[in-house]
Amino acid sequence: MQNSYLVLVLLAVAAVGFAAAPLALAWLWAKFFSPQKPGKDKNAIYECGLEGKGDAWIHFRSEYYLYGIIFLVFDVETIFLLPFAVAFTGLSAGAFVAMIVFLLLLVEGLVWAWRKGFLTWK
Amino acid sequence: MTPLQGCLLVSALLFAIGFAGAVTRRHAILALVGIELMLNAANLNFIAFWRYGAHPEAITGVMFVIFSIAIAAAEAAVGLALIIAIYRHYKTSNLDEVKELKG
Amino acid sequence: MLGEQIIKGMAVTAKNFFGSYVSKERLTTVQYPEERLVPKENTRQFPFLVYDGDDAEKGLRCVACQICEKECPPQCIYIIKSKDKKPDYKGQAQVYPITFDIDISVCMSCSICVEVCPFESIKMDTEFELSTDDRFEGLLLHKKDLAKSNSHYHKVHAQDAKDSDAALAVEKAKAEAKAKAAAEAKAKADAEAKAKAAAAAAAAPVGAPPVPTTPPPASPNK
Amino acid sequence: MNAFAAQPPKNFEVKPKLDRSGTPIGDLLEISMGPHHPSTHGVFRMDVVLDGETVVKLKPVFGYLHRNHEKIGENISYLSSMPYTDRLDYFCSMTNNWAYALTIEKLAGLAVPERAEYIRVIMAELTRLQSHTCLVGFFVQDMGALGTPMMYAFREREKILDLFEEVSGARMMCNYMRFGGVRVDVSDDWIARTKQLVADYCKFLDEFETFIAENEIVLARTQGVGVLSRELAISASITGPMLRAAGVNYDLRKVDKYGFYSRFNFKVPLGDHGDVYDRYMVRVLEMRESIKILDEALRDIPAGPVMDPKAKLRGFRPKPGEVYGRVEAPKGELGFYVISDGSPNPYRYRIRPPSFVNLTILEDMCLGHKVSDAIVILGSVDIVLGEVDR
Amino acid sequence: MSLPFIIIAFVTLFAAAAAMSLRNLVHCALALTVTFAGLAALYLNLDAQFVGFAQILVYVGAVAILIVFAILLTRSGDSPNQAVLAPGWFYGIVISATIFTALGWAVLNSGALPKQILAAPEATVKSIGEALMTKYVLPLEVIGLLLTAAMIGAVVIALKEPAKTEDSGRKS
Amino acid sequence: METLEQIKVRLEQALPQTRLDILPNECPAGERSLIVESSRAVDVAKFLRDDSQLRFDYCSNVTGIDWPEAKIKTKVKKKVVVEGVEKEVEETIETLRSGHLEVVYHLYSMELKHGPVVLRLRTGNRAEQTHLPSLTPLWRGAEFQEREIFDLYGVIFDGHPDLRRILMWDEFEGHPMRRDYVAPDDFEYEPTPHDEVLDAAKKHYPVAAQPEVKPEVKA
Amino acid sequence: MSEQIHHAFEAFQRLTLVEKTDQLFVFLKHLILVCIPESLQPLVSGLLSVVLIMSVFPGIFAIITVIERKGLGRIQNRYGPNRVGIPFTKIRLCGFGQFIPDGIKSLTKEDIVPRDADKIVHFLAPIVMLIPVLLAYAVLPFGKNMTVSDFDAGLLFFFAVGGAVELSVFMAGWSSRNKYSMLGAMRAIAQMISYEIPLILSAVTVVMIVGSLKLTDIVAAQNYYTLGVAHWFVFTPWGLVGFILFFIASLAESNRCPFDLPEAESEIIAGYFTEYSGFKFALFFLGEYLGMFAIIGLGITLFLGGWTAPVSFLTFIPSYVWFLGKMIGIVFVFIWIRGTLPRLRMDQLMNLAWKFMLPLALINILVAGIWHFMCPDWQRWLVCTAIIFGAYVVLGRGLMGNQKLGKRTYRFAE
Amino acid sequence: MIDEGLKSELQKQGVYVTSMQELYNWGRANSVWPLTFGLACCAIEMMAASMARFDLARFGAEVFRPSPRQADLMIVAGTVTKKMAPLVVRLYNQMPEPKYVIAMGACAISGGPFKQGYNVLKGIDRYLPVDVAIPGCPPRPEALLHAIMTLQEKILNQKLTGPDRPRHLNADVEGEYPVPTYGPHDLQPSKNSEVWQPPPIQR
Ligand code: SF4
Ligand code: SF4
Ligand code: SF4
Repeated sequence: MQNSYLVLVLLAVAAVGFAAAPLALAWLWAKFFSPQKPGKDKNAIYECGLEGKGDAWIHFRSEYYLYGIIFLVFDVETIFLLPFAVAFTGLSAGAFVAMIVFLLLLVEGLVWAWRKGFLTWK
Repeated sequence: MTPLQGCLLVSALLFAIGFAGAVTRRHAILALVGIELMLNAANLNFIAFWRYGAHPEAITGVMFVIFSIAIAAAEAAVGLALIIAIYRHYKTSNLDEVKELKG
Repeated sequence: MLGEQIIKGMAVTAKNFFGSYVSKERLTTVQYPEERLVPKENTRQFPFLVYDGDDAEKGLRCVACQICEKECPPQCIYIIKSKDKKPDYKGQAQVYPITFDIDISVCMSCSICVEVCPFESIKMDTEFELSTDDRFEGLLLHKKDLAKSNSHYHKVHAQDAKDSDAALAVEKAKAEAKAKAAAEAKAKADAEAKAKAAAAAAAAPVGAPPVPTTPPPASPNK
Repeated sequence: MNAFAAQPPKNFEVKPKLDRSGTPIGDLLEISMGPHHPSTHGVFRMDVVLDGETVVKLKPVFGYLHRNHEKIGENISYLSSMPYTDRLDYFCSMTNNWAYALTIEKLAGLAVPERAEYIRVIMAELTRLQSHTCLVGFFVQDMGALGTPMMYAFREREKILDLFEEVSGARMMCNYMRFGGVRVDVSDDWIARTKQLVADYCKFLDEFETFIAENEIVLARTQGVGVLSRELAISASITGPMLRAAGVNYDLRKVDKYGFYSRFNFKVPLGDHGDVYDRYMVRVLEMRESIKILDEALRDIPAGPVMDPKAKLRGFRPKPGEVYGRVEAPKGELGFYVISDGSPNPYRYRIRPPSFVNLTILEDMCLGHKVSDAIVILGSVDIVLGEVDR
Repeated sequence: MSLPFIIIAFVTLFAAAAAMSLRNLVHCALALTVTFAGLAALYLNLDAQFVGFAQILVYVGAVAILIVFAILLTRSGDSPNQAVLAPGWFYGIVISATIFTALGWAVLNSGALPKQILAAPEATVKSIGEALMTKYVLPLEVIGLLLTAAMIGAVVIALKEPAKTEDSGRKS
Repeated sequence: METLEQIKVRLEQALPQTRLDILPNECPAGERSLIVESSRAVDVAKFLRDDSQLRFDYCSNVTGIDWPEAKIKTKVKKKVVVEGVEKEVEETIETLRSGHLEVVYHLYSMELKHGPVVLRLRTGNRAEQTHLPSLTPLWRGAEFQEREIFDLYGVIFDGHPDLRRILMWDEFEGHPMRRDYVAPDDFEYEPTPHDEVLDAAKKHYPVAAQPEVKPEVKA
Repeated sequence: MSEQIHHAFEAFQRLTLVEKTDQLFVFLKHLILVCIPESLQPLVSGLLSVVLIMSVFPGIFAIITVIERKGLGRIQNRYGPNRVGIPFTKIRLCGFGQFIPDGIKSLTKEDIVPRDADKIVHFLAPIVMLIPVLLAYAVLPFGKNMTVSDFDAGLLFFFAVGGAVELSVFMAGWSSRNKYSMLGAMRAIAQMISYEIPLILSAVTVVMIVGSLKLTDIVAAQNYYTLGVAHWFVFTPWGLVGFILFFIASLAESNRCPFDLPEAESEIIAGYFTEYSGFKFALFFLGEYLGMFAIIGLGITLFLGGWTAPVSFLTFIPSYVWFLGKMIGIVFVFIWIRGTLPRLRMDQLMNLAWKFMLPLALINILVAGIWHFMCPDWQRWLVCTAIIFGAYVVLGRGLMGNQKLGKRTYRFAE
Repeated sequence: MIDEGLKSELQKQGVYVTSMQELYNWGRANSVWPLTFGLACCAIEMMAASMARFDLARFGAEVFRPSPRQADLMIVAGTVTKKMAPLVVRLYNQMPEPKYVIAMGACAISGGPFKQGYNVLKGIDRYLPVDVAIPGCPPRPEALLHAIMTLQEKILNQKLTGPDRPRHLNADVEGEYPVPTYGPHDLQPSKNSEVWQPPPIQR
């Protein structure tokens, strides 16, 4: 079992390596041949050619959060749904109904949000 | 030190870190994060006991953690929503300031 | 039903995709530089100066009247007139441009200079491959760059060139007729005078050798 | 209440959404779209204030392509201005030429031979086809399609440009019309090929329509977006397809009957909703009408000269006076206002650009919509910066 | 106490400490994500595959995002310019150190902990599923209720209806 | 459509104490215009817009014109008795035209499909009395055009909702479309200069370059 | 040792030729593994797999970028890149060498980090992006016996790591401190989380029928033939709908047109990677494409029979060829869609996810349940198709009809 | 005297550098991604060049990037007004090295037909180093393709090392060009004399 995780570690390392190696190469190239030339404008933030005004780090609207919540709930639901689905073939119809009830509970929340218009992006 | 003890120690440390963060940081979200960490520490304990405990064949530990994750997620959602609401009300998410404003 | 039109739209693109392998209609690319579009009769890019014959200096039609210079909307022609004169195609003595510069970095290819030129001497070329990294000298065309032969003109605008040749021929014919008339008048006068003289010197013997009159060999090129 | 009462200009105040306690729910994000922005059709800039993704304020900023057409026009001769008009709305040089020629003809009382008028109509309608085709392509591009509609549009445009190039010598900057006629006559062969093109154009329009017109995404993106009411459209001097999409029947080809438009049989499509989709469809339908006009014009074109013999190329000095001439350019009413003081140069040379005026109500149309809509709405106005900033 | 365990544990704890102490809140959130991922790795290390992956799914994929959203909704992500620590921070640290000492002492000296290591127990998804649908049906439904309630509650709290009268800017 | 005279009469009836003049136009199209006192402009415009027979609901074009102070020569035929014989003599009279800025509105009617009526408003002078009433409240379409005139000519429209520079940048000084505006001199490289441009360019290439031209030629 | 090699060879020998080509890579790996000491075997085995993945998929990425540009070109009636082939030669290879100069250039490009940016996060974002994306490959069955690690909860693993991509997108957008990036990042997260749910739910149906989260099991469940036609799940009512949902969701998850709002060029410049230059930008590109391949691979595995052949007489073609072929085929459909459709608006995007796909996916689960409980004859086909089709039509109507969208007629004035 | 070994070593290094240089230049030349940047009429012809008929894509240059960070080539296509010039320069500055500028059309080169306008910049080369200039108003799409080929040629002939290496490889040369500011009538400064060195006019 542990060995199969080894592959994950290797893959992760490979991913980092795959990303970092060319970056290192690019850095080396910049070091030896094509020097970095930072500047006032170059390292300013791009804004359609204008000088930047106002900050991008602002307070965002709560819509995003709303979707986050619904997503979270459904995400959590999947960790129940998946084991159920796996065991489904061996289960009785009663269990299926139980699951449907569980789903309906969540759907109810969804319907509520829909009704209240929270699912409409403003 | 047995693996179980290792796990428990890690969990304890995590708990302590979470606790320290929760009580020392001013920002409400971080307090919530601290609580989240403490919950996770508890989860780790469950898993460790299940794995190294006396009755690993009973998957109670695992089940417990699954439910715990669900509850923790719900808690996070509500908690963060509260913080957002507080922020909107008091224009700060600094716990002490909120306390003062309220008082 | 939702998605129906999307599928139809995708059918259109698919048709174009597969069509591009079979029909020219759906693969309209002309692979410049290997392939080129057929040049259009009237295409214009930048002006050039037409000269007749082989000598750019001698055959230049332009008489430096500076009309084009004045009319050019962005004022990108610069002409300096000569002080002396030289004969033009009609044989009249005319001034000619010493300097004739066109700044094609300014020229807007409007062909107004062509329209206003009364002497059929400035025409539009079709050359467009002029990109250069030399922005100052590379894009300032002097007289020697601008002067191009009539045959070049024929090559780029066949019909136009024919018309303009015809117009010039008419002009020339007119001028010649005029000149002839003048010459004839003169010749008449001359002849009369001569006749008188001849009558006077009738007795003198004629001893000049005949001039050989073999025609020059036809040029193989033309 | 007078139905045509002018809408007072919007009071440009930003009101973010507030909750009960009066705190803004989110910060407003000020971003500037343009001047370097892929879909502002050039160097146009909109200073947009966003609440989330919703536009709460939008200020158009002009002048990044202010090329001083009018000033230059006052310093050069009447004829020399002609090539400059090409560069106003650089998609539609022919109609620009015509508008200017028409104005000067009015000023100097020049007549135009019949054949020349026919050629002008043909050129103008080809221009309209070409301009609308491109607009439709751009417009779908603004909605985020990856250039394919635009490629198809430009594919067709190239064909028309070929025709233009053949007669006038240039693809875009035709500089074709002259006071009292047109510069070059067209050949019979050209007319035959134009007929062919016009016949094929319907096929292209059909294909394009299946491709885009009823596509669900296009419908969703355009219907009900950027609604412009009839009253506001009139009050804001909107012209062209945009006005007709708002349901106002005002087409200079019918109203002024300039050229020989009264001889042709065509209709003016009108929209009922005044939204982006209507603007798009009105253009498509106008193209179909243009094809009808072209059919007739190409069939009936008489023989004859193409220049008024009275017209002078050089040394043109109209009598003192002033005149305003206008035509229905693809984008709307293109007018020229010229004051002559008897000298070779106009005393005042004013261009009334349709897209510039049409932008007046950009903010009104965009408020409350999303950023993405703002782009599409701008696209549906169909601006060309050469004309907006001049 | 295998090497992987030690490494993971170290990374997790380090990230946790970072999450609780960095100035910039977004950095905190990112560090927290690493903590969650580390915990998942610990679970995997403890042969609890399903729980490990669920941990990633829920915590890294959802809770972290939620926290990030919450941060962006309450503070723009800049480092705060006043003090980040609550007034009584010193006592907090002392208390938590005490807790840790006590717990650690208990863990290390407890005789109740089983000493022998059994073979890795089976907790396949299937068995979890079966258990879930039989023994744990009731908790499942309760959780469903809880989640719905939490969702509705959180939505209501976070999205208090904007005051109707000032609903401008929406309509043009 | 009614003729301009009819409109004028009706306007004068509807709005007494309003001075209206008709500006003749000699060109063949003969679009004459109505010169309106600026103080009454809004009322006149409103009448034109709202009158049921006129309904000029569409303000097509707004133009600014600069008329600097100038001597105007008009030729007048005069009968003079010279040496007892009456003779017609043309005489040139020079009048001094005071400088002013002018704003011209071209009004059409979309509803009745007629037009145009040309309205002219004039400022007192070109320096400080450059205020005119804005017609933007009546026709939204004038908004940007009036802004443009403000930017390029310097006419200040009272009552305009958003009078800022529109084409030039905000730091810009002066009004470039005025006839006496001097454009910045940047003809440093001008291989084909003419007339004033040549003069301007010569500043950058002082006479030093002159000898290069062949001596017998004058540029 | 040699004995083991011998054994391996023998086992290989016993296979038919078809199987031999199929199992070639498996055999080679096996061969290498038996040659090295036992303790190193897991490491080497893992390394081999990783090396294979890292060479094949980025390679495909490189080629796909060219194919995409050429394909779009063809859709748009032009050639697309067709001049660049092998360096230093005149060989043009129809332009398939185009990715080489692109790569060289992005390697040697200057790397700009905005002054106000959060430099560390800005640097980490592209790297972090690659990790979950590559991890996802661990569970994909590329061919027969060709799964890197076949977890019991493989599918869950895939979704779990897939969810982590959002974070890197957020990191990129937030750290740039650019308004367009920020908008792009927020859009990206909102979009990805919204479409993750339908993605998972549409997969749940398959899990219900197969009864396993193991991807190899899922493929195996589809690897049998009736009348020579494979039992892919896409050939069932719930499977078809599941596949369509999965397909749409995977378009959205990989930020492809018409869901490319996070990098919507015509609105927010380049979205969350507006401020990235040089190779970091290329990494985002790579990450996005690899993510797309992975998710397509999953879609294939779930609904299109993974590496199995559609009809039984085509089974002689090696399994990995089938897998890659199907993958590239679907990528091509992605490209095709990209060449056709305009993009949605943010609210429409969310509506589609929450008001159309999510309910449909839930109904689909119900249908899968019914499918399971009904006896396998034509009736269940009828019932299931009716339910799912009805739901589709109703939900579709709701989506379009709510805003009164549709064809219009126009007036004409004389 | 250089001994033989060192010489061959140097040669080897030379070969190495040369091939690297060639690869580098080849890579850059065949992947010039332009900035989506249209200013006026010429931009339409630039678009036309990327459309089906002319297909800029064949040169691998159709990837119009909207963000300067990812672009290599700035095609200044159209009239640069004084109001726009600072933005053009800033955008150029924001592009990463190596970067190239094509001045497309009369306006971009010299102000073209509008050069007499009070708000028109008389050539973008007053502020930016132009690599290739395409005359024409507007230049035909083919002319743009020709310019791209000219640019490729130029890139292919650049040296990687040595004193005549291009600007972007030289650490001593500034990477940025000063952005002019709006003055009361004109930009300030009205030109960047470092970049803009017109020849003396002979007249
Ligand atoms: S084509 Fe036009 S711009 Fe060019 S030189 Fe002739 S008149 Fe001048
Ligand atoms: S080109 Fe023609 S118009 Fe110009 S100077 Fe020569 S003769 Fe006169
Ligand atoms: S060069 Fe000509 S076509 Fe190009 S922008 Fe200038 S005026 Fe327009």
